[in-house]
Amino acid sequence: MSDALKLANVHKRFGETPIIRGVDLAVAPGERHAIIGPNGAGKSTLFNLISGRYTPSEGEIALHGKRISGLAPHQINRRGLSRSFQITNLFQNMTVFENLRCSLLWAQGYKYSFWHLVGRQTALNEAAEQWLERLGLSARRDVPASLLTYAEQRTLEIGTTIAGGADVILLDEPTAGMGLAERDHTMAMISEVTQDKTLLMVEHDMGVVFELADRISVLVYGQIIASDTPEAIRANAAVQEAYLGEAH
Amino acid sequence: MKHYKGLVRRAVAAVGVAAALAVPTLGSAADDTIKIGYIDPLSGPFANVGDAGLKHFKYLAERINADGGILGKDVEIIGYDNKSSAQESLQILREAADEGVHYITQGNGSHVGGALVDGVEKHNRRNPDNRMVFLNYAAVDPALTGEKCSFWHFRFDANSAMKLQAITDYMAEQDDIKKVFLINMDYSHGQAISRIAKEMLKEKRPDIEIVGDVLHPVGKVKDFSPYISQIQSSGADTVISGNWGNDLSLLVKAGAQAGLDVDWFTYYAGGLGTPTALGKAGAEHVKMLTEWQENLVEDYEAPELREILEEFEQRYDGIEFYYLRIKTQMDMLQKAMEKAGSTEPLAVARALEGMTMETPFGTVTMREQDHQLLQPLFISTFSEDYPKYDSEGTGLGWVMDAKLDAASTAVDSVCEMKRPSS
Amino acid sequence: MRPTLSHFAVAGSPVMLESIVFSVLNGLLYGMLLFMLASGLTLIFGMMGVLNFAHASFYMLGAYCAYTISSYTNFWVALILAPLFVGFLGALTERFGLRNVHKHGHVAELLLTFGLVYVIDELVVLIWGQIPVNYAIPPSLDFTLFTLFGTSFPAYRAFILFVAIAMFGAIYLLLVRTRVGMIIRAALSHPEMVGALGHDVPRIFTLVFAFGTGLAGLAGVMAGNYYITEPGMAFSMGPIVFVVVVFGGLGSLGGALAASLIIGLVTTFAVSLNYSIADLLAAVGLGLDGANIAGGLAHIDLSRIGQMLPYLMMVLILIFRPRGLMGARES
Amino acid sequence: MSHSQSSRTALLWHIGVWALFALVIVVLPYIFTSSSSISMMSQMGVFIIFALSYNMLLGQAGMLSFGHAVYFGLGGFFTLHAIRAVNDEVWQFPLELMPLVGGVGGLAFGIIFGSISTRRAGVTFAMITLGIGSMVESSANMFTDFFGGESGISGNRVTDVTLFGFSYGPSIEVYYLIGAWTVMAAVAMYLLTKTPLGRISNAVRDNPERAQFVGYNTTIARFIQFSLSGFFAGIAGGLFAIMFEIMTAPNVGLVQSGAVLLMTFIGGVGLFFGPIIGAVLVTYMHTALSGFSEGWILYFGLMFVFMVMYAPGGIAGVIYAHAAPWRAGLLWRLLPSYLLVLLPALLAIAGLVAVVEMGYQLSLAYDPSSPIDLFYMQINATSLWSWLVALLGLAVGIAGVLATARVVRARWAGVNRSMQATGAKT
Repeated sequence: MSDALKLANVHKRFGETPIIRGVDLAVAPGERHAIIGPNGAGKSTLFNLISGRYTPSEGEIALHGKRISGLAPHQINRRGLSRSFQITNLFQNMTVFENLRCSLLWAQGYKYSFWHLVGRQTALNEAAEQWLERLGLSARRDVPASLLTYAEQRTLEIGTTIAGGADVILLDEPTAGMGLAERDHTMAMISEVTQDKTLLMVEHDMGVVFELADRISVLVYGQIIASDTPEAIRANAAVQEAYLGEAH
Repeated sequence: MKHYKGLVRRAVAAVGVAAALAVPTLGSAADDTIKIGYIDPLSGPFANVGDAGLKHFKYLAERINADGGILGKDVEIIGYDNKSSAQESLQILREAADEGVHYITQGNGSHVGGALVDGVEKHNRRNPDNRMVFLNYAAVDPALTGEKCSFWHFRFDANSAMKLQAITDYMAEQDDIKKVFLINMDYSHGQAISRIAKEMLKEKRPDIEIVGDVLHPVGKVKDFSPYISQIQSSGADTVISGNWGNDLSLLVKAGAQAGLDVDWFTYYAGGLGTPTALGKAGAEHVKMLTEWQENLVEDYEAPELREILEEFEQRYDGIEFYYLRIKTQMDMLQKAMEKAGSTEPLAVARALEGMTMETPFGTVTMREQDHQLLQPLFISTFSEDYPKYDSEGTGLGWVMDAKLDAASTAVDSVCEMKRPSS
Repeated sequence: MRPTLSHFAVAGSPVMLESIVFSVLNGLLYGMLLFMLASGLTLIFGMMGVLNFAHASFYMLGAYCAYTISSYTNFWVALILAPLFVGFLGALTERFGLRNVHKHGHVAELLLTFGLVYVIDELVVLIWGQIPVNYAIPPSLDFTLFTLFGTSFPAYRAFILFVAIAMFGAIYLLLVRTRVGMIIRAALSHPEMVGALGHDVPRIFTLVFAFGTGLAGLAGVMAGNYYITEPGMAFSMGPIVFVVVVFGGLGSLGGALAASLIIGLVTTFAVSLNYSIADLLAAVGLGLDGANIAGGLAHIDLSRIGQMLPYLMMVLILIFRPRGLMGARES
Repeated sequence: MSHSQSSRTALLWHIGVWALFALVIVVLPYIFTSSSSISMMSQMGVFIIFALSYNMLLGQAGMLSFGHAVYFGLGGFFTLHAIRAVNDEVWQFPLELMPLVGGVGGLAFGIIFGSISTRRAGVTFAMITLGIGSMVESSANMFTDFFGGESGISGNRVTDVTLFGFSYGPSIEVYYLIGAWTVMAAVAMYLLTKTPLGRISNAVRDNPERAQFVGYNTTIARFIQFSLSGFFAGIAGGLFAIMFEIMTAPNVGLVQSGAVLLMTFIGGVGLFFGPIIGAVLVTYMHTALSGFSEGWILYFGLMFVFMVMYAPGGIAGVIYAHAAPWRAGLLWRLLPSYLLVLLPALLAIAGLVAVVEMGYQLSLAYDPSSPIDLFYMQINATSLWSWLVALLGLAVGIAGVLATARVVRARWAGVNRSMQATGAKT
C-alpha cells in the first residue's frame, strides 16, 4: 500500500537562498506524524510546499502515490489534503456556522452552484450542525468568526480544516498561544476528530508532540535529520544535540 | 435666475430631509410667462459655447420684455445643462415638459439636435395636450431638415450643405486654390461637411485636389500638432473646417504655433475665444462664413444691431454679440405668436411655416417645405485692416469679402413633412 | 476622394521623413508630459501602495494655481509656487484623509482618492468657473526656436522637454544619492522593511504623497498653457496616466518613463499615419469592398484605433505580464 | 425542531418584506403623479438593479470594478438594437422580455471580459476593469454601426409586439414594467446570495486563501459571480434603453461606472439592501439637484469622502449599527447625544451650503450680484459680509461637531459595555 504522503528530495529556494534542502519524508496512512525543529528550520515552508501554496524548486510530492507538486491549493484539497494555519485564517465576517458550512460545500458536491439554496439543503446543514456539536461551538453558532475568543478561533480553524472530509490533515501549530487547560481540551478534540485520518503536524509544544504523534521528524536547516518513533527520537543523540538540547 | 433659486431651495431641502422622497417642483409654474428651455452644454469642453449662447438668449429676452413682452407675457429663458449628451437632453426634455416649457432651443451638436427632433416628435405624439416646438439655432446637419425633418423643428441657421454651397461658390472663383485639406469633428456634422465638400468641389472646381480628409474625435484631442503636421506634409494651401468651440481654438492655435501657412475656411472662427487663439497668426488667412459679424453694421444701415452689439459687449466682458440668428429666431417667434394670437405650440408652428421677415441685410424666409430658414450669408476675412470693431480686443477684425443672397444659398431638400391634423 | 498615398509610394522621400521627424518630436513631448504625471503616481504607489485616483486632479490644480499666481506675478514665480502649493494640498490630503482610512486597506484608500476626484474637479469649477481660463505661455518663451521642413518648433515645447528631463534627473539623483531616496527605494521593493528599520513611516508617507502630487502640479503648470486650462482637463488625462503607470509597472520609475514615451509615440503615430488598413491594402494593389464586414473593419482609420490602443496595450500587458514592463513586483 | 420552526418564520418574514417592497413600487405613482416623478422613479428602479448587480462584485465578492457600466451599456445597446429589429419588422419579440436581450448581452460580455479580469484580484483587478472600461468606451468611436457614433442609436419602444396588451408609450406603463423587473431581479439577486456560489463569493472576499483550502478555485468563483453580475447589469441596461429609447457611448463609459460605484458605496456594500438605498438616494439627489449647476456632484463627492472616512458601511451600515442597541432597548441612551451633535452639524452644513452656493453664484451665474434665496433669506454672493457669516457658521459648526462627537462616542462606549454585560447578541 502506498504512503498517504510522500516527499522525495524536495528543495525550495527563494532567489538564491535555500530554505528546504532535500527533504525526504513518508507518512503512512493513518499515521500521526509530527514535525519538530527550531525556529527558521523551514517547517512552515514545508507545509506551504505540501499544500500547494508554494511550488517546489526541485523534487516531488505525492499524495496516495499520485503527484501533487505543481498543483494549485484547491486541486490538492480536492485530492484529499487539507491544512490549518498557524495564524488563524478564517472567513472573519461569517458566522461560525457559515464557516463550517462553507468548508463542507465542495466536499458535498455543490461546486459553484447558483441554483441550490443552501438554507434548504438538509443534509448539508445537518452535517454543519453536527460539526458544531463535535467542536463544542453550538452556543456560538451565529457569532461572526472575528468575535470569537482566541481558543474558539483555533478550534474553528481545526474544524474547518477537517470538516471537508480530507483524509490527510496538515495542522500548523494547532495549540500555539494556548494556556494549559485550553491546550488539553484542544488536544482531546484533535484526537477525537482525526480518528482514521492521516495527520501531519508542526508543533512546538513537546508535550503535545510526544503525546499525540506516532512518529516524529526533526527538521533542522531545511533537512530532516531524524525520523522515528517518539521514544527513538527522545533517545537520538543527534537530535538531542541539534535541537532538544538547545530548546530545553 | 428664478430657476437657479428654485434649485438652491431644493438643494437645501434635499440636504436637510434627504430621506423624504419629495417631488421636485418649480417655484413659479404660472402661465403668465413664455418659457423657452435652452438645452446646451453648460459644463465640459463646450461649456464656453453653451454659456455664451445662453447669455445671448437672456439678453434678447430681456429686450423683448422691456418692450412689453409677447402678447403681454414675459419671455423666460431656462437654461438646462445637457453636458453635450443626447441622452441627457432627452431627459431634460421630459423635465422641461413638466415645468410647462413648450418651446425648446438647442444648437451645439447635431447629434443632440437629431435626438431632440426625434424626442420632440415622440413626445408630441404621446402627449398631444402638452406639445413642444424645437427651435434650432445652430445644429447644422442637413438631415435635420432633410430625411429626419419634423413639423415641430425649425432651423434658424443655414445648414451645412448651404454653407458649403456658399463657400464652394466663393472658392470656385479663387484661382490660386489648388490643394484643399478637410479636417472636421467626427460626428454627423463633421462627416456631412467632409462628404458634401468633396461632392461640391468636384462639381465646381474639378481641378482642385483634396489632399487630406481627416475626422478627429469630438472634444477629446488636446494636442492638434500631429494633425497640423499632417496638413503641413500634404502641401495643402487651403483648409476647410467645421470645427467649433475648443476643437477649433486648439486647432488654429496649434497651426499658428507650427507656422502653418494656409487659408482657413471656417464656420465658427468669429467668436467665443477663437479670435484670441488665432491672434496675429490668423490675420488675412482665416475666413469664415456667417450670417453676421460686427463690422457689417458699417456696411449696412442697422442702428438696432449697432446698439445691441455695443450694449452686449459692455455688459458681458469678453463675450461679443455673435449670434444674429438668435435675434432672428426670437423676432420670428414673436411675430408668429402675434400672428397666431396665441402661444399654443401648434398654432405658432403653423404661423412660422413659410413666414418671411425683413432684416437690415435682406429678407429671410422660413421655408415651408422643410422649416429651414433662408437668410443672406457673408464671407469675411480676419484682418488687421478692419472698419471699426475689432474682435475680442485682438487688434484684428472681420472684413466682408462677399455677400450671398438668401435665395442663392438654398439647397434642395428631400424632406417630406408630415403635418399634424389637429 | 481618398488621401493620396504618395507617402507610401515614395517612402523615404522628404515628405515621409518630415512626417516621421515631427511625429517623433510630438510623441516625445506628449510622452514626457505623461511622464511628469506618471512619475509622481508611480512613486506614491510604490511607496504607499495607494493608487491615487485623484492624481490628474492635482495636475489640474497645478495648472489653475499657476494661472492665478502668474496673473498676479509672472510665469516663473508660478512655476515655483504652484507645485509647492499643490504638494502642500497633497500633504493635507494624506495627513487628514488617507492616514485615517489606512487601517481599512488599499481599497478604502483607492475609494477615498476616487471621491476626491469629484470634490477637486467641482471645487475647480466653483473657484474658476466652467469656461477655460486664459493661462498663456509667457512672452519670454513665446517664439519659434527653429524651423524644420517649413514647420516651426516653438521654444515652449523645448522648455517642456527640458523641464521634464531635468525633473527625471532630479528624481533619479534624489533616489540614488540621498538618504531619503535610499529609504524610498528600500520601501519600493520591501515596503514592510522601512518601518522595521525604525523610520517614521507616517511622516515619510506624507512627504512622498506631497512630493508626488507636487510633481503632478508641476506637470499642470507646464501643460496648462500648452494645452487648455479647463475643468475637463483632469478627466481627459486621468485614465491615460493610469495606463502609463500600470503599463510601465507599478512603482517603477524607469518603467513609467519607458511607458510614457511608448504611449506618447504610439498615439501620435496613430494620428499622423492616418491611413486605414484598406488604404494600405490599396497601396499595394489590393482593393477591398467597403460593403462587406471585413471591408468595414478594414476601413476603420488608424487614428480612431489610436484612441483605444493604450487601453488595449494595458489590458494585454496585465494579462501576459502583470507586473508591467519593469515593475518590481506584482501589485 | 426549533430550527425548522424558526426557518419557517424567517421565510414568512422574507416573503413579507419582498411583498412590501413590491407594494411600495405599485403604490408610489399614486402618490407622486407628475410625469417627472414617474420618470425619476423609473430610473430608480433601473439603478436599483444596476447597483445591486454592482454589489454582487464589490460587496459580496470584494471585487472593486471601475468598468461595470460596460455590461450595463452593452446590454442597453443590444436591447435597443433588438427593439429596432422589431421596429423594422425583421424580428418578433415582446417588449416585456426585451431586458432579457440586454441580460444575455451583458452575460456574454461578462464572460468575455470576466475571463480576462477575474484572474487577478484587488487593485490589479480594479485597474484591468478601468482599462477594459476605457477600451470599450473609446471603441465606440470605431464601431459606429453598433454604437451609432456621437448621436448614439435610438428606437421606438412602441412596437405593437407585447404580451399584455399595453403599448408602453405612456411612461406610467414603462414604470410598471421596470417595477416588475426590479422586483424580479432583486429577488433573484437576493436568492443568489443564499446559494453555494453566493456563500463562496463571500468566502473569497473574506479570505481567498482559505477558500482555496476548502477546495474552491477562487478565480472560477469570481468569474462566475462576475458573469452573473454582468447579466443583471445587462437587464438594468435593457430597461434603461426601453425607458430612454436612446443609447449613447457614454453609457458604457467611466462616468457611468463611477456613478454606480458611488451609489452602491453610499448605500452600503455590507448589506443586501444597501445599494437599494443608495440607488434611490443618488437618483433622487441627481434629479432634484442637477438642474442648472453641477453643484450636486460636489455635495456627493464630499458625502462620499466623508463616508469612506467615517462610515465605510454606508447608510445601511449606519442603520444596521443601531439594530443591536435597539434590540437591547438601549437606543434611547444614544438619541440625546445625537440631538446634541445635530445642532452644530446643521450649522456646519448650512455654512457649507452657503459657501458653495455663493461660490457657484460668483463663478457661474448670469448675474452674480443678484441675491440667492437660501434658508428663507436673500443672500448676496458679492457681499463680503455674507461670506464672513457663512464661513463663521461653517467653522463654528465644525468645531461644535468635533466637541459634541466626543459625547456620542462616550455614549456608544457605554451602550457597548452594557450590551456586553447583558450578553446581548452583537
